[in-house]
Amino acid sequence: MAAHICVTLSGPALSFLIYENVKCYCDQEGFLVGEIISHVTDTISDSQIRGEKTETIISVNSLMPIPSCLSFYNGVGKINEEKLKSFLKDKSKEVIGWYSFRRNSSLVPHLRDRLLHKELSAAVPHVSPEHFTMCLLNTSISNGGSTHVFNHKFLRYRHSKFEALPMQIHNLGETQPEYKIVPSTTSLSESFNNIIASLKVSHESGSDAALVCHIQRALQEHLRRLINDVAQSEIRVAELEKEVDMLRQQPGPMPNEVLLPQLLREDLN
Amino acid sequence: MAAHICVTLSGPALSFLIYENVKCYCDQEGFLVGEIISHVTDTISDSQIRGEKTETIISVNSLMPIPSCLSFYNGVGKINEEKLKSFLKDKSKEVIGWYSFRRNSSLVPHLRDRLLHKELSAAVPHVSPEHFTMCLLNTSISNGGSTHVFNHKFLRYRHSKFEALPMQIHNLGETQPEYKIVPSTTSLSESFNNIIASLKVSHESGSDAALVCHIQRALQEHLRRLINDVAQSEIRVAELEKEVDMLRQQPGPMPNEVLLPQLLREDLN
Amino acid sequence: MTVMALSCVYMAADVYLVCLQHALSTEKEEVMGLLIGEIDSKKVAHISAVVMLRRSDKRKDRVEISPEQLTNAAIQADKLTHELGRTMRVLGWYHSHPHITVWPSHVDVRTQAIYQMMDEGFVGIIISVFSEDKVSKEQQVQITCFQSTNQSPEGESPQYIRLEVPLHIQPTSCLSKPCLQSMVELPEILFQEEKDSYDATTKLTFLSILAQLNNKAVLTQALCHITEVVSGPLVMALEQRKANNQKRCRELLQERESLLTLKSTM
Amino acid sequence: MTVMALSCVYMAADVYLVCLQHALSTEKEEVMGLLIGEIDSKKVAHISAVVMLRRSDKRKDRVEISPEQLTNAAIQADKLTHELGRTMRVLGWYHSHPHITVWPSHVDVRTQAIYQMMDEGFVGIIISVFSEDKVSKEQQVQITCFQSTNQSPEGESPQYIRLEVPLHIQPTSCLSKPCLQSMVELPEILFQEEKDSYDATTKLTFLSILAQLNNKAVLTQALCHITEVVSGPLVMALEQRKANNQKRCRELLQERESLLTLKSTM
Ligand SMILES: [Zn+2]
Repeated sequence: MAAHICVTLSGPALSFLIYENVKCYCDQEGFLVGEIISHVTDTISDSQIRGEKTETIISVNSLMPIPSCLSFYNGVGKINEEKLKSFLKDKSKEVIGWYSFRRNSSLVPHLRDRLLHKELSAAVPHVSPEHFTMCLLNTSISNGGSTHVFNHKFLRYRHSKFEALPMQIHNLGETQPEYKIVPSTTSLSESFNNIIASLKVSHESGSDAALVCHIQRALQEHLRRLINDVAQSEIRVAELEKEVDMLRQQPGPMPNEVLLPQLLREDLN
Repeated sequence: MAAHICVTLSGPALSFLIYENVKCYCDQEGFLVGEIISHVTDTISDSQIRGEKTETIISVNSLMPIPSCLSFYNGVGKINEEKLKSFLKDKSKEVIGWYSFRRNSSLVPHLRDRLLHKELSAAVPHVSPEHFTMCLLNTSISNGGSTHVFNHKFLRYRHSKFEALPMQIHNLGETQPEYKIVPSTTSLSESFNNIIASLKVSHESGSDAALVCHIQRALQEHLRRLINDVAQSEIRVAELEKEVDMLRQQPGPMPNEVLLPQLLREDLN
Repeated sequence: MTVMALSCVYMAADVYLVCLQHALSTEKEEVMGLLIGEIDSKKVAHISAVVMLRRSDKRKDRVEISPEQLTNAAIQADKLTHELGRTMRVLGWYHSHPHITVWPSHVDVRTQAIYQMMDEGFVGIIISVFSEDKVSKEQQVQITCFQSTNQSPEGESPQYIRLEVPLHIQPTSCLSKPCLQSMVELPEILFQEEKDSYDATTKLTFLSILAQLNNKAVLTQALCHITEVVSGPLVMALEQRKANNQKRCRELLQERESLLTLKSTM
Repeated sequence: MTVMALSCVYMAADVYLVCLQHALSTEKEEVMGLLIGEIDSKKVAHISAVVMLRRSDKRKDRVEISPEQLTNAAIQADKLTHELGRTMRVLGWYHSHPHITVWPSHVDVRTQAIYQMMDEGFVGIIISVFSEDKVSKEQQVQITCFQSTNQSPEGESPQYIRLEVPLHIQPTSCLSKPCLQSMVELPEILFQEEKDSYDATTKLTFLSILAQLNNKAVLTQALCHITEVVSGPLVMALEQRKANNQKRCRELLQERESLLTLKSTM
């Protein structure tokens, strides 16, 4: 039974992931949000044998960066279960992997990455261990600083070794199969689906083309409202980060709880 | 002003043309029925120069075979204008070329073909001389009679020499431009267009897909009736051909009018 | 040399017309169908009708006839037996080679060998279409007739090679009704194939509304394409043929009249 | 060496996000857009906003900015000048290189040279996307910054070559509103492009009903595709970002509270 596995990523997901890494000069870690889609298709090989091929698609559609000041694993990669739970809260169901960005480093998993991967995989039981994905990213500058290079790779742990996974970025230029017969791997948010469903119901007469235009207009309005909320929340977070940062730096006794992560995070590499 | 010319042919047109040639063992001639479509598209070359490209398409959609016993040109290729007119009758407006089929001969125009081409072109004024087309066909047998080969080529007369024209057979496998933006070269019969137009008018609600299915069903009915008429006319013609043939062979004085073509048709090659 | 199960094949000209028309319908896929007729006492096959087959498997190189297709063709052969008053049966198959040589591939030769096990007289026909010489602008159609024969000695694993079978394209006085009916089957088959592909998608519960809209648009586009590229030209060609025939009848009636009056005055 | 019109370029991280997102939207075409910002006294360019451009000419290798697009971008720059209180103007352009190297082609270098004639500080940015190493499965994105310089001596016909300009991707504390607005422009632009292509066909009087049905089906399919591949993922990514931010705010507020109560008890 041939099995085929591939990571798919939307353009926005990848660009936001890389944005997190250029947004500040420090190394960066976080969780990959999305879903695992398994689809069985029959195959008829040349020698007439009917077989089945399971196609597993690890669809990454967004991310949850871990703020640099907050950490839930120690230097060796051992995680603190409660801290992780409290960080993920209700989102843990949608976590399908994690990422680690380090400037000027190769995309080979460090010892700590290997341990952390297994620990995190165990902490996210709804994803089978061989589907839990690690994304390594790096960046470097060349040609007199005129050119920035960003490399990234997806790996998984199987048969006690890490193997690289093929990756496909969904885009308008992909060769389109005529009929869509597999579950869409560009998973769409609930609000997106609700908008479409409601419009479809209220749309009896008129052509399909008109329906799609309605859907598009409704989505643009939704996006307009959304970016206002995002813009405000961006400013709010930036202000609070600065404020809390100052509070942390102010002289005076520091509670253990806040200090601990810093101490334990001495880098192994 | 770059000009591009090409002959397009539907599958049925070509198959009926080759059928005429295998239908009996004699050489075969006839007229090509269709239309000439000229379409101007702007071009922007790499060097930014805006230009115009005229695309001339010689669309062959059916044929008018000349019964072997009837002829309207003499041995040298000189045509008898009235006879041609009386043969073509109202169809002359749709004639865009002619064809000549000879077994086991090369596709190089004989002297008589060259003369006949110019004469016929002059007799069909609605087609400009450089668009009037000649189609040469041949067939040969090889590999111990197991394999039949059919060759065909389209030519036109321009700048006082015959040049071969590129040819495109319309079929389902052609790479489709997304939007159709040029006049369809698969010209459709009036009845075909009337069926579609009437269905479109009566079809307000319901999807485009349903409309196309309606159109298809109506066309199939039209085709069913059509093949009954064709089948009957085929039998009728075969009977009359046999009957008249016998009358012609019967001893007794023959009117000059019937004899003449035979005499003049002694082959030059 | 084993005794030839088939000495030669006579294919009616109108059968060749239908097969060729089917082959010319697409340059992207190998179309195929079954040949109907009879084999006389001198082991000569006479092909007088055609059954076009649906491409059960759209993958390009898979030319394989399903049991259902064989039975359906046998039924059509029986119908013809009554209509024509001659015993008709399925006696061969044809398929197209768009853009490639007319010679059978090793898969073709093996497939043919399998059919010959069921019926030693079974004949294979291949039509190569859409081959052109870019320079001379000459285009070519080829049709070849073959069987398979096992060239490896007894007991060893079979090595099938092509066996040339002489083919005569037999002139016919007129285009037969069965052939006309097969011709008109093509758009019907293509429509059904497309609708079945679409219907299969409507059963997929996991498809989003957008995917469903997409699929309906794909269906519409495909049906328009078939109507414009297959149905349209077929209507045009048949209407022109009917007009030619009617015109020819009028001319022949006039000639008959003039000949008869001439004879009567002698 | 002529005096450098531009010493180096600072591109805000959120500007890079928008350009990258635009580049990742299609691997079949080179997308392009204009860069908005200001050049300071020390000839350092600061890019803080983006204007995505429609592909006026769908042919792959034609990257060319029309006068209308330049004026429209200038208008947007003015709007930003008021919003941000800093003089904003169009100071460069970017385009994508899907599947090919990041280095500018000779056409790119020549186009850049022409823009520099109008504004010597005009900067060119290229982003190469969709390049992957099939064996290691590593994928790569590259961004380069360049100007053109004429290497042939005075009086001879110009020979333009690439001039490397140092590029800094400047961390930003937050994702700015103008950048968010540009991001949301993309589906709008793509939709408009598709609808305009369709509308153009509706003006062609010679089109048959079948061709019209076909074109409407093509439009529907294209719009579904844009909605599913561009709008959908953008909504998902932005909704997730909003959720992350709100969660982060709650955590920070808690931490601030615990720090303040701790301080007050000292
Ligand atoms: Zn084959």
